[in-house]
Amino acid sequence: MTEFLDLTEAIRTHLKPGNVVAAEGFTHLIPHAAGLEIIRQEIRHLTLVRMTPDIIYDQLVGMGCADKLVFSWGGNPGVGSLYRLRDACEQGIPHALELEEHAHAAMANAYTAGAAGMPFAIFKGYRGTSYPDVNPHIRFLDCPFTGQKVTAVPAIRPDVAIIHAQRADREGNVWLRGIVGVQKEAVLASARSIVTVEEVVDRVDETKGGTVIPRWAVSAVCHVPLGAFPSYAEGYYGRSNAFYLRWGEVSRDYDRFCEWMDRFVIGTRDFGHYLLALKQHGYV
Amino acid sequence: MTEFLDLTEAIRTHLKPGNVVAAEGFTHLIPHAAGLEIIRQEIRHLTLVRMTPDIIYDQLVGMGCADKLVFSWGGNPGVGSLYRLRDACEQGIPHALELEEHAHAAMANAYTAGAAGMPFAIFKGYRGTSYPDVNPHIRFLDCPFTGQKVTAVPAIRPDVAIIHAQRADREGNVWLRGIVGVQKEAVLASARSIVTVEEVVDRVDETKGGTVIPRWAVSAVCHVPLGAFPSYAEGYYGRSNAFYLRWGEVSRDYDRFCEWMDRFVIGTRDFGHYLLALKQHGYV
Amino acid sequence: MSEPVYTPEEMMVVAAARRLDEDDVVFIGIGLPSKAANLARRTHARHLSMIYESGTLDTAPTVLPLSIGDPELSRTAKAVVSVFEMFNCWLQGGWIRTGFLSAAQIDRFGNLNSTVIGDYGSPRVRLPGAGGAPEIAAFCSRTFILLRQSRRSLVEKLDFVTSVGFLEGERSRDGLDVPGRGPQAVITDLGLLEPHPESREFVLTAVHPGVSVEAAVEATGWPLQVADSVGETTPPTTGELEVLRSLKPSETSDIGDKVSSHYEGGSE
Amino acid sequence: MSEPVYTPEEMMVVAAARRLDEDDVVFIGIGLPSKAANLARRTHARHLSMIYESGTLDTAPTVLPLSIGDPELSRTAKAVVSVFEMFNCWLQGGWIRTGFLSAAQIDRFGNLNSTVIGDYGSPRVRLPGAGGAPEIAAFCSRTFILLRQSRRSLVEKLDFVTSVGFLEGERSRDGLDVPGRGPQAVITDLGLLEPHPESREFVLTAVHPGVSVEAAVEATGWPLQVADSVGETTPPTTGELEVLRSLKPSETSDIGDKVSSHYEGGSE
Repeated sequence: MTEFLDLTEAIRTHLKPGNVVAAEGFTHLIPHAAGLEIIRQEIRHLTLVRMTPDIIYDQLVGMGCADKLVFSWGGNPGVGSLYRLRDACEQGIPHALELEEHAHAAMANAYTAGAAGMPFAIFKGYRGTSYPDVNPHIRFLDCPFTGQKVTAVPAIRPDVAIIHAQRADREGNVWLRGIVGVQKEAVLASARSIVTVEEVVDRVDETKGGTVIPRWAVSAVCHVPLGAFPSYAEGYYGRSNAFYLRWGEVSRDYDRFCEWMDRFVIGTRDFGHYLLALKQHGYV
Repeated sequence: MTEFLDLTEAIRTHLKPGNVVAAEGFTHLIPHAAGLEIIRQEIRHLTLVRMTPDIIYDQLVGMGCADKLVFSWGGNPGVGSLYRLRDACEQGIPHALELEEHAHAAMANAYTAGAAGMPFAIFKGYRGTSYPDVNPHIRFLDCPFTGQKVTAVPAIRPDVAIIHAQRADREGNVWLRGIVGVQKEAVLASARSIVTVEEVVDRVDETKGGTVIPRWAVSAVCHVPLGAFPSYAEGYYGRSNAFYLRWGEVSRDYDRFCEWMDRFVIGTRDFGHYLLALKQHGYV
Repeated sequence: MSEPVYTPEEMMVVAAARRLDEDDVVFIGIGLPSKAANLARRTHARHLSMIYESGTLDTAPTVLPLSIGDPELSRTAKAVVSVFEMFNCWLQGGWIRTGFLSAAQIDRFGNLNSTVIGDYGSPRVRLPGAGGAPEIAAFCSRTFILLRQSRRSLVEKLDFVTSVGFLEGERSRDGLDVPGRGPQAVITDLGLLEPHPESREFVLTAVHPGVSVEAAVEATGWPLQVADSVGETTPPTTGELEVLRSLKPSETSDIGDKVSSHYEGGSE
Repeated sequence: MSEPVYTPEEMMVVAAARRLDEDDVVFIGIGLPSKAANLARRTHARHLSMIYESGTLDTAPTVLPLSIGDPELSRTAKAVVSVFEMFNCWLQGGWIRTGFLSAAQIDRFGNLNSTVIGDYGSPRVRLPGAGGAPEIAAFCSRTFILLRQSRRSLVEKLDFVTSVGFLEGERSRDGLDVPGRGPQAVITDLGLLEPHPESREFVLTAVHPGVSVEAAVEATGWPLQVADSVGETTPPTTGELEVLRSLKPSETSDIGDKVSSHYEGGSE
């Protein structure tokens, strides 16, 4: 059942060096606050899993928290490159990063297989592409009824899932609405889960829309308003497109990146102080 | 794209003798009106697919429309037996009925595989049971990564899906809310689909909840108020538990069943006249 | 204090309800299991999460549903999911702690038949079939079985295995690679059967008040083993009976007026 | 009548928009495809259904999204589905008619690379990777490819095949058992390439106004075949340009005030 913890405590309790971590969010509801807390606590040797690693994964990679990245699209959406990810791949900065690379369809299926307790998923992807040549986790098998070839990938079963949602009730039932990506599957596929929320309310349900993840699938809920910034939380605040654009400048050079992270992340006590510092310096 | 048709025309256009038909509904939103129209048009040699065949499938079987039934639970929910189904199985009345029998998990997976264009589905069911002994469509295969054994069933790909929903907009986008069962998967798995609705409105969307099935996945929409009776349509009318209980009496004896069907179904022009006749005789 | 009067069915339901923990997560079908869970949620298990296979997660019906997809269940649920998600993620994924099962036949290892009586190809009685039972039996962490005890229901050999219990006993279930630990008790109208820790054969461990061990053995189609010390079930309390009897079935809906307004005066 | 002035990029977008039918169902990414679809929906394709891979079905943004998961997309969508459903049921299930693709590299058979430049293990340039492109390429009934023409982008041999076009040409794609018919056109800033009906090699079939055939051949990294009769694209109309230029990007959100109200005066 769910514990209500502050974010520092939740990360300290549930995230260990070497863990497989899926901090998911498909453009919407990306758990930035939780990601920054991992950096503050200097938790290392992580295998980071995410379909669309963006700024927060760029930061984790740049700060050396990740040994491996499992992903299907690594860019700054609508902007361009993730420079910390590129430097890790192209030049091993700050250290080499192992990649397990997929397409979206493969990862969505692999999460669902993980949530369903299956060892693998089947779909029809990757035909005619180079991916099976570079990823040994892509295999093929024959339909036992028709003989047709299908594609198989292993299930994703993280140690910890981290997501951000709009609301939780006081028992720890979580409610999210809008673009839901693979968040529910990631939570159900993981041994433990941390959910940061905008608001804690008396009751959540689906009668006016949205999706509820029941409390017994959630390990910890943390009340972190604005916790998805610079991503957005539908009904609470919009996406800071300006920050995504500025990240391109901040992150392009490794030294400038380190300086920025030192000042705003390592140098601040928690997410609230980080946001206040960003505000003071005109980032929000 | 969607055509708006009256129900008689929709069944005549889309349903042919020998078709594989999935008229789905999991207690809620069962397409009774459409099923009765199949009986009126005396369309035969159908393979009927449904997880939970209840009264309307009992009627189709009793009237000799079905050569085969693919199912996972065949009873009158909360009441007891489906006597027409039992007589077909136990005594070949009105003629022999081929059964392909599954568990719910298998059928839910098989529909989803059909919707996804896969030839088969994998899951972990049937272990230790007698089903693989009597159903050759249950096979086992090994995970290509771990060697673990998983269960396989063929995808369900009906010729026609029939469902009932609360609303459609004037372009044919369909909206349903409440218990959704496998209806969306059944529509997406089928070559053609007929949707009966309570109401036609200007716009449907999910902003206040519910699920939209977009128009390009729907072949025909028919405006049939109360079309799920004796099942229910959340937000429109409740379930006629009384009719489910009375069906036990009406259907127990084959001759009484035939007489009832003659009077109320064959003897009425359409679903509206059927309901009026039921009302006249105190069934509603 | 006068002893409350109750039926054998009420005893079964109360005994089943008591098995649920304060914050249990329970997968239930219609009938006695539904009564038991609703009783428990109104007595000792206030934080019980009830799940019906129609897709309703954490539902709180104010009346007893007639079907697993009763409107009352979706109206009061925290979440309603597709049947695909229910079976794949919640059940098979291992997120449900407790399941209730029933059947037409049970054998000494807790395997169940709800498919056919007689030969599968030409059955004497065609039963409704599997539904969600095989997955409840395989994937809930633990299950409880509720059924009325007789030589017709507790049989030497099943006509068909719909849902697996301890398979052939001892550690044979472990070979199936399913996460659930299997049936923890069979609760009947006569008493309680629990699996022997080694053989996994169900053994009579308690009888309900007024029932003799001999009557329970007599109503069993296999040579029922009896525990060294057979307990007696605590009878239903007045409080339990009051709550149980206050559970009303969901009402039928009358669409007569709607038929008139939609279709009288000439449907086309 | 004076000729409107326009950029090569505007010509590309207009040419792409014209390819969409009145009631098309189109899967789009950010950038030029998004502009093309939004232009089409505001001109000749009023019943166009736009789908972005974040799960928004039949969306009607009033502004151009910066990302595929822009709030504007979910706010105006008829339905929002999970990424699992989007890829499995809608794309792989064959329910999307038209897809737009782009890439860093294309070869003569319309195969695309958006993964790496150089060796996969030690890339010269690490690109974002596959995303939904392989499935769009395989499962949409037809695709159109938009990219700027140069010897760096239209290459003799891809460094990596991210998304399949006509594989090795002729009927080789048929052997993949994927439902989509493959890329129907490559629309560049110089002109139009279409597959030869037999060889499936992309051939120059039209140039944009003011572009010579030689310039298009020169900007291609393989010996570009030229159709017997090369057409000239109809330039953008004043109406098309007006609509296109009226499309505004989605605005950034400012959370400054919210930061103050939540966190000023001491977060714990």
